Order: sequence, then C-alpha cells, then structure tokens
Amino acid sequence: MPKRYIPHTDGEIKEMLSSIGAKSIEELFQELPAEKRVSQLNLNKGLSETDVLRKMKEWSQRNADLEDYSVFLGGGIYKHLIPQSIQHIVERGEFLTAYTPYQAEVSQGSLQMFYEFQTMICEITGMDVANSSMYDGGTAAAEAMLMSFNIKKKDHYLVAESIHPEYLKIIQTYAKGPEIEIETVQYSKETGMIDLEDLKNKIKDNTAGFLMGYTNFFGIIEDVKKVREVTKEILLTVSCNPVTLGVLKAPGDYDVDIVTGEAQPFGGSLYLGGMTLGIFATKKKFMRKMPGRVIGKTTDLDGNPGYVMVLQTREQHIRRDKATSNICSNHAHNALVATIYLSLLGKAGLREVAIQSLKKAHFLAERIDRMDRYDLAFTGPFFNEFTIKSQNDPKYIRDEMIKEKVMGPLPLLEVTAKDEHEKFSLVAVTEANRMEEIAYFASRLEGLL
Amino acid sequence: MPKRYIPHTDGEIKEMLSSIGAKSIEELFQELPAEKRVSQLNLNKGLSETDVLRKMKEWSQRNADLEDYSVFLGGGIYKHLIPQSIQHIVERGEFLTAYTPYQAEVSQGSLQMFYEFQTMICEITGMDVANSSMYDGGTAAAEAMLMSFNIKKKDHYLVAESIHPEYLKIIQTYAKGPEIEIETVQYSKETGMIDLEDLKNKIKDNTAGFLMGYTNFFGIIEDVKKVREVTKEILLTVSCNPVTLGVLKAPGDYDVDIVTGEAQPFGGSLYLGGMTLGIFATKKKFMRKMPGRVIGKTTDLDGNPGYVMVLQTREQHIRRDKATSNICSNHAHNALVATIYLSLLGKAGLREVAIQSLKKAHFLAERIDRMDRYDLAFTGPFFNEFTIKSQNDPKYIRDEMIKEKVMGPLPLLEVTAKDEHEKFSLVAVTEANRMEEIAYFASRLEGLL
Amino acid sequence: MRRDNKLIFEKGAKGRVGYTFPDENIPNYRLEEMIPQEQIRQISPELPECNEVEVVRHFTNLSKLNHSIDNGFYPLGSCTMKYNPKINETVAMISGFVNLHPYQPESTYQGALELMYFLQQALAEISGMDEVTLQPAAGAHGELTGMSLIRAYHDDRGDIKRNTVIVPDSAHGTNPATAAMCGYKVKQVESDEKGRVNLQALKEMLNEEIAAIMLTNPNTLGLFEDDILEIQKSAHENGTLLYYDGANMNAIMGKIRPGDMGFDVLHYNLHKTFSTPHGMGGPGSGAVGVKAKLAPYLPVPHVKKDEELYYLDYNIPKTIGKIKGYYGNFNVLIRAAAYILTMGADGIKSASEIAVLNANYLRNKIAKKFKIPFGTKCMHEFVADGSSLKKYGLKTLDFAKALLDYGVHPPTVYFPLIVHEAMMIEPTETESKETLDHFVDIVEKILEQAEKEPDKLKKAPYTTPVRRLDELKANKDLDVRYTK
Amino acid sequence: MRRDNKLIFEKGAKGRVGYTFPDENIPNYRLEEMIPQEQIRQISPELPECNEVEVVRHFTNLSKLNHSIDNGFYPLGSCTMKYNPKINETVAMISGFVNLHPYQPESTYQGALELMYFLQQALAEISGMDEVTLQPAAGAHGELTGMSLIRAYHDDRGDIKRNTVIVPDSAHGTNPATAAMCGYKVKQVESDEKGRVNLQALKEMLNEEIAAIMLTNPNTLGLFEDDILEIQKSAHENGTLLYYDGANMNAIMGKIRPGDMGFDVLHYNLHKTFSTPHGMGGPGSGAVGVKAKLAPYLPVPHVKKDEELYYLDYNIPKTIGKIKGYYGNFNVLIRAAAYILTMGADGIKSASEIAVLNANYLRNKIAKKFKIPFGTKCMHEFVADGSSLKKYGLKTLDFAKALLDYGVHPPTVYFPLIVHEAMMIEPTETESKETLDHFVDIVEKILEQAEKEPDKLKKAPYTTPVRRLDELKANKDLDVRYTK
Ligand SMILES: Cc1ncc(COP(=O)(O)O)c(C=O)c1O
Ligand SMILES: Cc1ncc(COP(=O)(O)O)c(C=O)c1O
Repeated sequence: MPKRYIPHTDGEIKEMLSSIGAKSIEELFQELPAEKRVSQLNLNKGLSETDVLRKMKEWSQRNADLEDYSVFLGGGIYKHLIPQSIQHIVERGEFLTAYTPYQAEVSQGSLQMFYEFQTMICEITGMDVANSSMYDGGTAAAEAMLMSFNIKKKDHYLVAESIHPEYLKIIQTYAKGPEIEIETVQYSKETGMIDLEDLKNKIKDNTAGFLMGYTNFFGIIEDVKKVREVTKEILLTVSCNPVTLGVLKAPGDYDVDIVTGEAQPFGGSLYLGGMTLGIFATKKKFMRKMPGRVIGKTTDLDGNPGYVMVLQTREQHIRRDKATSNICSNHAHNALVATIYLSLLGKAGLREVAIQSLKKAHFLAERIDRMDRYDLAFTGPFFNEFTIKSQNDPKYIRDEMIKEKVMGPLPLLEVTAKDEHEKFSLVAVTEANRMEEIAYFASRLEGLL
Repeated sequence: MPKRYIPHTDGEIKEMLSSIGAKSIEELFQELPAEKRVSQLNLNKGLSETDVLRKMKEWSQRNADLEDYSVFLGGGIYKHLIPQSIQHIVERGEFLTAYTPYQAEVSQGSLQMFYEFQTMICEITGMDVANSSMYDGGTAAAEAMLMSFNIKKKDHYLVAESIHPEYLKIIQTYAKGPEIEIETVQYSKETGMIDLEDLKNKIKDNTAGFLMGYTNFFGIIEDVKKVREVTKEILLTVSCNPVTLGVLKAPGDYDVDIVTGEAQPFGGSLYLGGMTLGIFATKKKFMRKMPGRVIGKTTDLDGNPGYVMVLQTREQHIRRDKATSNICSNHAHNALVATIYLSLLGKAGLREVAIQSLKKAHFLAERIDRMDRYDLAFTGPFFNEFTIKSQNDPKYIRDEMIKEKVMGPLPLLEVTAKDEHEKFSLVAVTEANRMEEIAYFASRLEGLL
Repeated sequence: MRRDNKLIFEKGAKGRVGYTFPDENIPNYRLEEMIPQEQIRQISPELPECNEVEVVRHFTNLSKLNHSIDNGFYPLGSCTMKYNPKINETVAMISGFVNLHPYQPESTYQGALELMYFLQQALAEISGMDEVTLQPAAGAHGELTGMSLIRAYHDDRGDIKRNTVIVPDSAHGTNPATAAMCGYKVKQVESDEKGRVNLQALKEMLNEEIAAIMLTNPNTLGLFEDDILEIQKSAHENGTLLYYDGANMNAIMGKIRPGDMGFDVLHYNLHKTFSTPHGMGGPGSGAVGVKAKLAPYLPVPHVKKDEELYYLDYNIPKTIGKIKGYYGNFNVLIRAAAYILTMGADGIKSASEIAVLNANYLRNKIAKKFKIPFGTKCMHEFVADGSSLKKYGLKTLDFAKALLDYGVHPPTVYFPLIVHEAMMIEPTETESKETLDHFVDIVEKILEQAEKEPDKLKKAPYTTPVRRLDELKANKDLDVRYTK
Repeated sequence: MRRDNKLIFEKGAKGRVGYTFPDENIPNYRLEEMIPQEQIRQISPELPECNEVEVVRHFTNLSKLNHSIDNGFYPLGSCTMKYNPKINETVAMISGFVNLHPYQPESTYQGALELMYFLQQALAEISGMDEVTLQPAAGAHGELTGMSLIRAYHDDRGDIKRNTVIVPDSAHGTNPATAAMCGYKVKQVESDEKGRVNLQALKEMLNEEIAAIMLTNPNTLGLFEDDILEIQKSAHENGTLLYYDGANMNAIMGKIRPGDMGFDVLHYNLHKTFSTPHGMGGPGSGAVGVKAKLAPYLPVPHVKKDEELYYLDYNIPKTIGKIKGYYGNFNVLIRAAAYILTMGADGIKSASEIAVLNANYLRNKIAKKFKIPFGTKCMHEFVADGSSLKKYGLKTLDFAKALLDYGVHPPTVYFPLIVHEAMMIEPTETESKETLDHFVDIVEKILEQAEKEPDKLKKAPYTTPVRRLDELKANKDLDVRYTK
C-alpha cells in the first residue's frame, strides 16, 4: 500500500471494520460475483518517488525536446513565447485541485476567472457570448455543426475542404450518430481560398450551415465577407486561431453565427497537441443552443457581486437526452492559462504577437519564394503560416532540418493524405522564431539538394 | 524600462510629478552632489524573459548536474531523497514573498510553522529551546562560541580540530572582533576522535567553552559522554548533522549546553552549498542569551491561540549594540523546507533515513577496507561518512570517478589543507545512494591503479 | 479583510503590459502590405492592461476564494475527489514531455509513445479489456467514443435496426445525452426496490432495436449491480452490447474487472480514478477500453508497438475516425502513468479497498442521521436522503450550504434523481479516519442547528467569500460578460 | 470558515508516513554492529506522523494566513518589498544549478562560477566599488563581513588604536550590533534638525580612535545625506573608513554610486534591492563590495577569472578568513543575477527613479494626514509621525493594526527611533499609482474612524485570521515549543 497517499494504518482499518461490523475488507466486496473476481493484476510493482522520476526522465529523454529546437511546425498547435509567471500561478492547489464550481460560494476564484475568460473570448471574436471552454478546436467545430443542425433542423452540412483535416474527420465522426450529411467545399488550387462558386452550388434546401477556417489550414486568410454574402440563409461558423484576431477583423464584424477555435496559442504548451483549449462563441439569440458551461454574474444575500453557472437547463445533468451537448468536464484549467496569458499580454501584447508572427512569416515567405527550387503554393493572403511547393521531397526537407535542430516544416501530405500535396510543406512562424533562426532556416532550405 | 515589473505609464508619471509639484523625476534627485553623479551604468541591456532563460540555461549547462551522477561527496552538504511535494508547497507566494512576521496577525502561517520547526529541533536535539533558524552550520557554531563567551565572560575558547574545517575558519573570523582566543584540541590519529587528554590539558581558567562535532568532519561519532565529563566547568557545544540524530543519542541526553548544526539534509537541495540551514538549540536557562528569532505561543483578543515573536529584547532592533547577535534576516524559508520534510518523513522516516545511510555506509566501508590499496583511516565508530586512506592520489580517484558519472569521494586535503591528509578521502553515503551505485563505486575503486 | 471584487478588466491602466519580448530587428512591413486592407482589425479587443505584479496578485487572490482538495475534504459523489499527488505535477513539467509538437516525426518522441503505450496496457489490464484508446478528452467524450464504436459495430454487421439505448433511471446525465448525440433513442429502465436495475423490466425491454445498455457498476447509488452476469447474458443473447461508465471504477480495481463482467466497452475517468487533478473542471481524460470485437473501429491514430519501435497506427480501415485533434490530453496521461507507476498492482487494489472501507465507515455513521434509501452496505460511495430536513423547513441544499461554513465541500446534491433530496457522498481512499469522523461531527452539529435555528441555516453559508448566491437572478438577468 | 488551529503534531496518526523510499536489498546489520550500544538513541524524536495529503493541506492552509507581496501592498519601510519576479523562481529551479555540490571540482561548475562572476561585476558596477564578495548570508552578515574588513585593514596598518565606530542615532539596529560584535565601541552621532547626520557633531567626534562611520544614504528617514562629500573628506582625513549600509540602495541606482561618494565598503541586500524573495525572513544575501584598498582582506574564497577559466581563489594571504560555509546563498544569487539580466542598465536606473517617484507621491499625500518631521521631499521612503493619533487616545500601533483589516501590510513602525510613533513607508517601484491612491484612501478612512470610534480601532484588526495578539503574555508565559 503506497502509504504516502493512503493514510490508513492497520489499526485504523481494524477499528473501522469493527465500527462497520465487518470482519475484513474482503467482506465489503462480497456481492461481487466470485467466479469473475480477479486475483492479481498484472502490473508493475509500486515505485518510490525516485524510481517514478527516473522512469519518467528516461522516457522524456527519448524525445526530441523542442525547447532546444527552432520550430517551424504548426498545423493548429504553435510554439509561442509563454510568460513564466503563468506556470507559477496555475500550479496553485486551489486552481489545480478544485472541480467544476458546483458550490459557487466556495468557487468564486474559478467562477470569476471563467467570467473573465468569457469576456476575453467575446472581445477577441467580436461575438455576444462565449462559453467557458471546450475540449479543443476540432470538437468545438463539431459541436458548432451539431448546434447548427439543432437550430436549423436540417441535416446537410458544408465544411470547407481547406479546414484542418483533423477537424473535418472529427466532424464526420460526430455527424454519424445524428446522420448529418457532411459535404466539403473545394478550395481554389490557385489562391488556396474557398471556391465561392462551389459553395453556392452546394447550398441546398436542407443545408444547415457551413464551417470554414479563418485562417484556413494552408494559412490563408479567407474572405469571410464574401462567404457571408453567399451563406445568408444558413448558419456560418468560423474556426479560427484566435491569435490572428489580434490583427484580423473579428469574425463578429462579419456577422458570422458561431466562432470556434483552438486557443492553445494563448499560453498553452505544446504537449504533443495534448494541451488544447476549444473556444466557442455565438450570437445572443443562439445562446440557449450553445454547448458547454456558461458563467453569469449575480449577487449574494448581502447584495455583493458573485458568479454562478447559468443556463444549466441546456446541460446534460438537467436536460439529459435533450441536452445541447453531452459535455460535462471541459478544459477549465487551460482556460485559466489563457486568461492569465491574455491578462499579461493584454491589448498591446496580443497585437504584438500577431504582428510579429505576421511579419516574420512574410519575411520568410518572401525569401523562400525567391529561391529557385521553392514557390509559395497559393496566391491568397496568408497570416503566420504558409504553404510552399518544393522540387524536393518535403520529408527529405524535414529530416534534413532535424539534423540542424530545426523542427519543421510539415510535409502536408502527412496530414491531408492528398496526393496533390505531395510536394507541399506547411511552414509556421511565430514571434518565438528569432530572426536569426529564420535566416538560418532560409539559408538551410536554399542549400538543400 | 522593464514594463512588466514597473507599472507606470508615461501619463501616470506626469500626473504624479505634477501632484508632487516636480517638473521631472530628475528634480527629485537634486540633492545628490552633481559632481559625483553617474551618467550611465556599464551593464547589459535589459533582456526579455526568453533571453534570460536562454542565458541561464547556457550557464547551467556548463555545470555537471549531479542529478545525473552517483554522489559520494559530503563534508557538510549531503544529497538525500527529497519528497517532491515540498517544492510545490514552498513555492506558494504566501511563503515566498512574505517577510519577517512583524505583523503577527497576518503572519500566522509563518509563525505557526516556525513554532513547529522549533519544536522539531528541540525534539531532535533533545534540548529545551531552539530558535527559528540561523544562516548555516558554521555561523551557528560561531554564534555558539560568542554566546559561550557572553555567558561565561571568558575569552578563551576551545574547538575540536576534527570539526568541519570551514566552521573552524568561520569561528576564527567571528572571534577576532571580541578578541577571543581560539585554540584547537587535537584528535587521535588512530581513532579520529577527540584526544581527551589534550582537551583536559587545554581547559584553562579563562576557557569559556568547547565546540565539537558529533559526528566530526571525518564522519566519526565522538564520545560525547566522556567529553562532557571533562568539560563540566565550561560550556559544551555540539555541532551536528541532525540526520544522524534519527539513530544517535540526542545531545540533550548528554547534558550539552548548546547544539548547533547544519540542517541542509532536511530536504534542502545542494545548490553548491548555498541552501543551508543553521539550527541552534540550548537549555532553558540560557534562552535569553540565544541569538536569533524565537516564536512563542499566546492568545488573541478573542482568546484564540496565536503565535508571535518573543524575547525580542535580546535582538538588535531593540538592544542595538547590546544585542545577543546582529542577526536579523535568517534562513526562514529553508526552515519551512525542513519543517515540511520532517512532517512528511516523520518519526519513522527520519529514523529510516538515518538507518539506511548508516547501513549503506558501513556496507561500503567494509568492502573498501577489504581492498588491498585502501584502508579506513580511523578506527573510531562512524556514521554515514568515513575517511579512507589510499595508496593512490585522492584527486586521481576523484577524477577517474567523474568519468564514470560518479561524484566523490572528497580528497580531504582540499578542505583541511593538512599534509597528513594527503592520501585521505572522505566518502559520504546516504539513503539516496542505491545499492547498485554503491557496488559500482566499490568495484571501480578496486579497479583503479 | 476586505475583499477586492474587481475584475481584471477593472485593474491596470492604459499602456501597461506584463511581458517583454526579445529586442529584435523585425522587418518593418506595413500591415496593408501583408493582409487585405479591409480585413485589418480597426478596434483592438478590450483586453486587460496590467503588469506582472497586478496579474500575479489578481489570480493569487482569486485562487484563495476556492475550496480544493489541497484545502480539505471534498466528498463530491461520483467525482472521486482523491488527493492529486504532487510528484505528478513535477513529472508533467519535464521539458522533454512539455515541448513536443504533435507533428514532429514519431521517431523523435518514442519516449512519449512508450508512456502512452504503457498506459494503454495498464488500463487494459485494470479493466480486463483488450485495447485502449487514450484520445477522448473527458468522461462524456469517452462515452461518445464508446457509443460511436457500438454504432460502428452494429452498422458494420448490417444490424441497422438497433436505434435505441437503455440507461437506468439512476444514470448520470452524460449517459442519455451521449446516446442521443449518437443518434439513439433513449429508454430508461427503472431501478428496483434494492436500488439496482430492475432485471425483469430490463429483460422485457430487450429487443432487436436495443443497441446497447449503458451501466455503471457499482451504480450511482454506490451499489453493486449484483445481477450483472445475468444482465450481460441477456444482453449479449439479444445482440445488445454493454457499455460501462467507468466513473465508478474506483470501487473495484483489483477486485473485479468490467471486462470480466462482460462489458464490451468502457471509458475511464483518468481525472477521477487515476488521480489527475480536476483543474476546476478539466482537462481530464476519458480513455476508452474495448473488447477485441470492437477494436476494428477504434479511433485513429492508435499507439502501437512494432518490434522495438512505437508508432501511431492510422491504418484502421473500419475506424470511427477521429474524435479529438492529435492524440489525447497528453499532459493528463503523463500524470495518470505516474500514478500507476507509483501505486503498482497492489496499490491500485488498496485504493479501491480503502475507498470502499471509507465509504462504508461513513455510511454507517451517516445512516444514524439520515435515511439511506437502499441496502445496508455500499461500495465507494452512498446516497443519503435529505428529506428528513423537511421537518425543519429545510432542504438538502440548505444542509449543503451549511457545510461550507465548516470548510468542507458538500456532497453531490440532487443526483441521482431517483433519490429525493439526494446527497451523494464519496470520501475516497485518501481521506483519513479523522477526516471522516470530523465530517460526522460537523453533520451532527448542523443537524442540531437545524433543529434549533432552522432559519439561520436557510441563509447559510455565512463565512464564505460570498454568501448564498441568487441563481434565479443570474438566469433571469443574464450577464455573461463584462462590458465597460 | 472555521479555522483549523491544529499543529502538525496534532494531526496524523501513529504509523503514518508521507514518503516512500525505493525498495532495496539493504544489508541487514544490527545497529549495535555499527555504533556503540550506549550511543544508540532509545526514544525517537516526537515528529509528526502524517501522510502526504495531510501535510500538503496543513501547509497550504497555513500559507493562506500570511500576507505577502503576492497578495497585496507591503510598504514595509527599509525592507524594499518590491515584487519578486516569477521567472527568477523558474531559473532558480534549473537542475544544473540546483544539483551542484560545493566540493565537486571547479571545472565541473564553470557555469555557476560565471554566474557568480557576472553578479560580482554587475554589483561592483552598480555601487562603484572595485571588488565584491557574494558570501554573506544577509544584510547583517554583510555588515559583519564589512566591519571585519575594516578591522583587518586598520590592524594590518598597525593602526590599532581605532576601537570605536560611529553610527547615527537613526541607524538600523544591525549597525551598532555589528560594530559591537566586531569588538568596537559604538558611539552614536545625533541627527540634526534636517534629519541628517549633524556634521559638526560628527566632526567633533572624529579622532584617532574612530575606525569607521556606518551610514546609509539615503538614511533611514529616506533623506539623502547631502553633506556626504564633506563627511567622507573629514573621515578619510582622519583615517576613518566609511561603511555604507546598502539597505537603501534602491533609492540611488544608476543615479549616484556609494563608491563615488567615497564609501570604502558596503553591503547589498539582494533580497531587497535585487528583488530576491524575502521568504518569511530569509535566506537573503548580503554581498559586500569594497574599494581596492580593502580587497586584500576579502573572505575566502573569491570568484576570479583566469583567461577562460573561472575559479575560487583561496590565495588571499591577508584574508579575514571565512564568513560562511562554502560560497554564499547560491539560490539567492541566481535570482539576483536573473533580475539584473532582466533590468539591464536602464531598468536598474528606472527602478530607483520610480521608487523615488512613488515615495514622493505618497509622501505628499500622507503629509496631509500625518506630520512628516523632516524635509519636504524624500528619496525611496519617508517616515511619518503618528503622534497626532494621541488626541484620539491612539497610537501608531493601533493605526498599523487597523490597516490589516484593509488587506494592506502596515509600514515599519517605531523605527527609526528618532521619530516619535514612527511609520516608515517604502512603496517601491513595482507598486502602481492606483495602489498608492488606494492606500491613501484607506488612511483617510481609518483616520475618520479614529475620530469617530477610537475604541474600536484600539481593538483592530477584526478580520484577520487572528485578532490582536497578546505579546506581553507571550513573553511572560514563554511557550516556545509544543509538548504533548
Ligand atoms: C457517473 C458519471 N459518468 C460520466 C461522467 C462524465 O465525466 P466527465 O465530466 O469527465 O465528462 C461523470 C462525471 O461527472 C460521472 O460522474
Ligand atoms: C537599514 C537596514 N540595515 C540592515 C538590515 C539588515 O539586513 P538583514 O535583515 O538582511 O540582515 C536591514 C534589514 O532589515 C535594514 O533595513
């Protein structure tokens, strides 16, 4: 028994058993069918702290720690500069070991923070309301699809082919149960942008909505205004990397209906893509159809301000099979990280991150475009990520770069599995890429056979 | 201006200046003599967080990180197993960024902890009272010397030559001001223990006290009982590694007058010997002569228990040049570490640390003693550190070991600067040394030319 | 001390920041050179303008308004609020885990893959399942994954008439919600007088339309479904699959395995049973385990081992597809792996044993104060009925709020729905006997108070950072974001 | 919420532990085989018996009883309670710094030595001194080191008549205490009506017995000693050395340097000026800087650079010896180095500029409420006189305690001794204008209350974890350790 976590001494166990009136702990398990009982789990022996640390360190050392690399990999997860103070705050037990704020009076720390988070997401996306987090950008997009289906009661849904390929796959999985037909809308092979004609043609009577990236997976800034013009009758959802909204017009300004996104770039670490933060915002009129937890302001018995969970009647614990979603636990702690990140960076900082990423990406793209063996794959405007076309094999490029402690770019084919992307690589640049790294990357790229 | 630490915007600075009635910040410095003003410091430019991290990482990487080594180095600073939970608690801002508990009502966290710490030190040393920390084992010993001088009003003080050589040097430094004559007492070259005859002979009329190690620097367990017998007329101070007191009889049981020691082994990290914790305990009757801060229990206006600093009239801020010591800030946060460490290990744990260290050390010592080219240097009983005598050069041993990711043993000469120690090495073993490390160390040692 | 009620937006001052970026020579492009003029944002979002100390203080002080496991007892039933070991935080911060990009080649994170593989194997062993996927982000997400697997299984066999899922009336809300999300009709089976699924009723409901039965065992009353073997027999004979909601697995580890009881698919809550911190509501992990027959449908990618190399297998032709981006909540997985390494086979078993011991000990004491509707023993939790408070004009809610004044988090209240004025109490194994005894003392004190000054209790709590909050108002005058 | 008053000793239960060691095959010697029978401890010390969760809760909850910089304003005069940047904590935890043994060979910690060398150089530059030692553990310890250097200097020159040190009546207690510890007689020089050292009186005191004058500039009233150049001239003509107590260096960085003002030796408080956390009282660092003439006496070892290699120099024949074990509080030094790297030349200067701006801004506002005995401006801090409270029957102490109810740490009170009912206020540069304004508001509120209900204030604070504590009783019935 790992005594450091389980306090019971043998004496106490005896005392407790006798208080219960049981002879042994085993007696408490009597109702379990004897023929199915397990005698001994085939697991490791319990380890001391030192041995756990040792094992973990061993595992970690068989990974290429990107702290020591220049990173040009993106595709939904980005390496940004993270203020050090965040980690020190979020590790506080009161944030880490509390659960969903069911008892508001002893959860004001969480609740006020969520309220602040919701406000920030509303501000950044330009929408009326936001929830207090979703699992990730992909599931948030899938929930937007379901919400569109629920609002419109129509079972055809359009998704831009240029969306993150993993998001598309998640949407398809989520669509199977309710039997929603997912159809993709092509992108122009030239600009990399949504083919508006194709979009128009595919909108049918039973189309509930359309989901697009802004920016899209190729890094291209879609023309939301034009898209909105041709999607007036259906619900338009925009999936974004919210960092870009430090400089790009807010989706709300285009009157989109739902905004989802992946907010890992707001102070989240890479963690192999395992520290994600889905955001979800919509118009006031759709608020009651929104999935996830929402926090509202109120007052207490003394008239002092306080915060509680609101609109719970949408949720599974009350509405059960009629709930807007089955989501229960969300990604609250990652929302805390984002809230602190946005508090530290603030108005100026978010803009600076966006502008630096933008400028550095454009600087690199220009240099690459001038090289003989490389071209920009698309002509559409891009933000901090762009697609290049090479004469050589993207995997070769990637592998050669690793030798130089450079991680990326991403061979596009590996994620899209589309033959047409065989020679395409996706290059991501953020403020975390130093100018000298960028120059080095460019010169290495140029030097490759 | 590093804006992340200094909140003032230009606008606010102007507003504040006008509120003061000053035209510029410079005006506030008018009284500084113009001819001596400095124009520009010759320092680095301010760095971003990333660049600070980079620089620090760079420096750290030019160190041999002992996390990756087997460590057999001791000499006052020991590598023990440290429960991971400690770090997470002690980093809490409320412990880290509070100061001396001048305002007791908002410092009960610190104060109760100190009271617990004092209790633990009393329990471990077997003494009546303890203060809430000193800088380190060496300065604590020096303060004991001064306290003996102040109590006895005698200016001759004896120190065992077998004490930590650095402690002796510190004592000598501290003795200069009050012009106390420090004389050393020899150790037996055979047993490594205090030469009781020499001690007896050196006690003079004007001798205030005697300071000894228990264990001493060679790792030997001194016979405190016999020492006490011959030092009845003077004040006896024992400087200890408190871990040993998990198994060794408490100094209090020998009726010693003062116990000092270095409590880094209580959960403190190595930090190049820079995370020290001096302990200081004495008899009740000497309490008012003790240096350092002492916490006592009391009640508040409502009759609830609480803690405050007591006996402040001994201290510099009240007694000024008549104070028992000039100490003001102490090593409070390291005392917190020790208090948590001792809470986690507890009664059984401290004993286990002591016993494991003891057994492993004896196992290794036995193996080494059987080797042709090595002998134990002394015959006295030892705890978890022992001195060996080699045919080859201790520095050669040390350097060869480093190649195998083994740090230690310590060439004794490097610290004692005594020629007689030319072939001596000090070997420290704790519970952190795994049996396989110990076996490896032994076999490598045996294999050396 | 006066509480500072300000939002972060009400702090700071124009122009303040809490960060510094490296000083670099960045090309001086104008925005219009890079993005279409009309897409440039004109008004920056109203984010805070604070410096580091303001932010640190704001959130440090906010944190102090929370109750958490690190502060005290948190017997929130169904949520398994066990102690979250600190070493797990240490290992989750190892740079070689933190700084990995999901799209770097597999050869460059073999250690991470091995960790995941280890966890998959260990979880499979603990539950008696054949394969495990670590992708789902939470319990409900695991349910979605599991039910999608069931749908894929039936579909693949052409067994397409199955359009209904049975859940007990005591089920957690996520069960019916998930079934509905997967396009199933939901039928509720009632509980019998013993608090178990009514076996007869269940059998009668079984027909060719029933795709699955979702159960948790022990159920949400903390009672072991002792007809489980018969349920599984009937279900399987009917071609119906059995789903196990692993939220209650803390009751049975090392004692009996869902796989051995005949369950076909289950989700784990790593943030419950495997001690990863709840983080105010997440992230958790809802890993899913399946029997071999469901393995062909697992979501991609799946961590596999090929001789010496670990890899992500995307080649699962009948996969349900992807359920989450990338490979699951890796930072949670690290912690769960550390927990299993620490506990080992014996420790895992002890956890369940002591969890059940604690629950029974507490049940026995609480039974003297409140009605406990079903049974005489329990597994890891039990549900008391607060109706007896009615005689003082009080409700379970009042009782719960009164607990707050004693520094204890109340049990889960008003769930499961089949118990009136329910209080669902799960002490977990990491709580000591004193803590339980202390809780009983508090319960006694509050009951005394309920008798003496019921009106006072109606307004509890008194000593929390805020007093009882007006939820009605919050839902009427919805204010879900700050505006200047 | 009810506060749990229990000591850690009153928690837990016999046999509980909060650790696990590796499972090893350790030789089974009996104790008597290893140590003399009569030296084996018979009764184990009464330490707590708790498991991890109990310990984590105990100390987490204890921490919440503290006010700290991370919670709010802390204008504790003379202590420079500026914000302690979190990145400094991060870097202090880098394994390659944490896990170094003082006796491993220098070649294996060149990075650590370079860090120390960097810090020595930077500190020397900031203060205008020639050499710096990082060994002293705190300010008072720096004073001891500095005064020992002065003694060594005089002794070395055979100037052995010098047996007296002059300190101002406004000096911090450590100054006279240190001088006494170094065997000096202490003579106090009074302050003049401007709150500065009385130059004339000082000059008259100077004679061949005066070894040194200890000053801090600005002095503890926050006033710049504007006669400093004349003081130094007189002192040096008299063969007397000048000691600078660097506690107040936060007022002058980048503006003027003690070395340039003629000071011969000084200590820095890295835990004040250089933002390393105070840790409830330490560890700090009291690094000492000296002019070249005192360098021959520096304590050993001293970090030096020889071509490319850094090393510890023990070869200082006239050294005062050792002052602390090993090489100083390295974990504090790392943080201070990070601070200097972050701030750079301009930032260091800004810190002092804004510290002085803040102090003057606040002084100006407080001057409308309390008498401020000396001058019309101040440097980084100022001292108000609380005597005006007497008319309500109140004291500075009551005022300080009342502040606690507003979540603000009171100023340093009753120091310096030359101001009646002193309140020494040092806002530091990391506090914003709003914080200062808010403080002024609070002061006003308390003064209103002082007028209206003075008796209530006499019993403040009301909302802190404990009410006003009985110090008299504490000192009478001394209880300095727990016994069962
Ligand atoms: C019985 C039961 N099932 C499912 C869930 C859903 O788990 P999660 O919140 O992780 O989505 C919960 C947790 O609240 C639960 O208690
Ligand atoms: C003016 C002055 N000198 C010296 C000291 C002593 O410094 P330390 O507490 O670090 O020993 C202090 C700190 O309290 C001080 O304010």
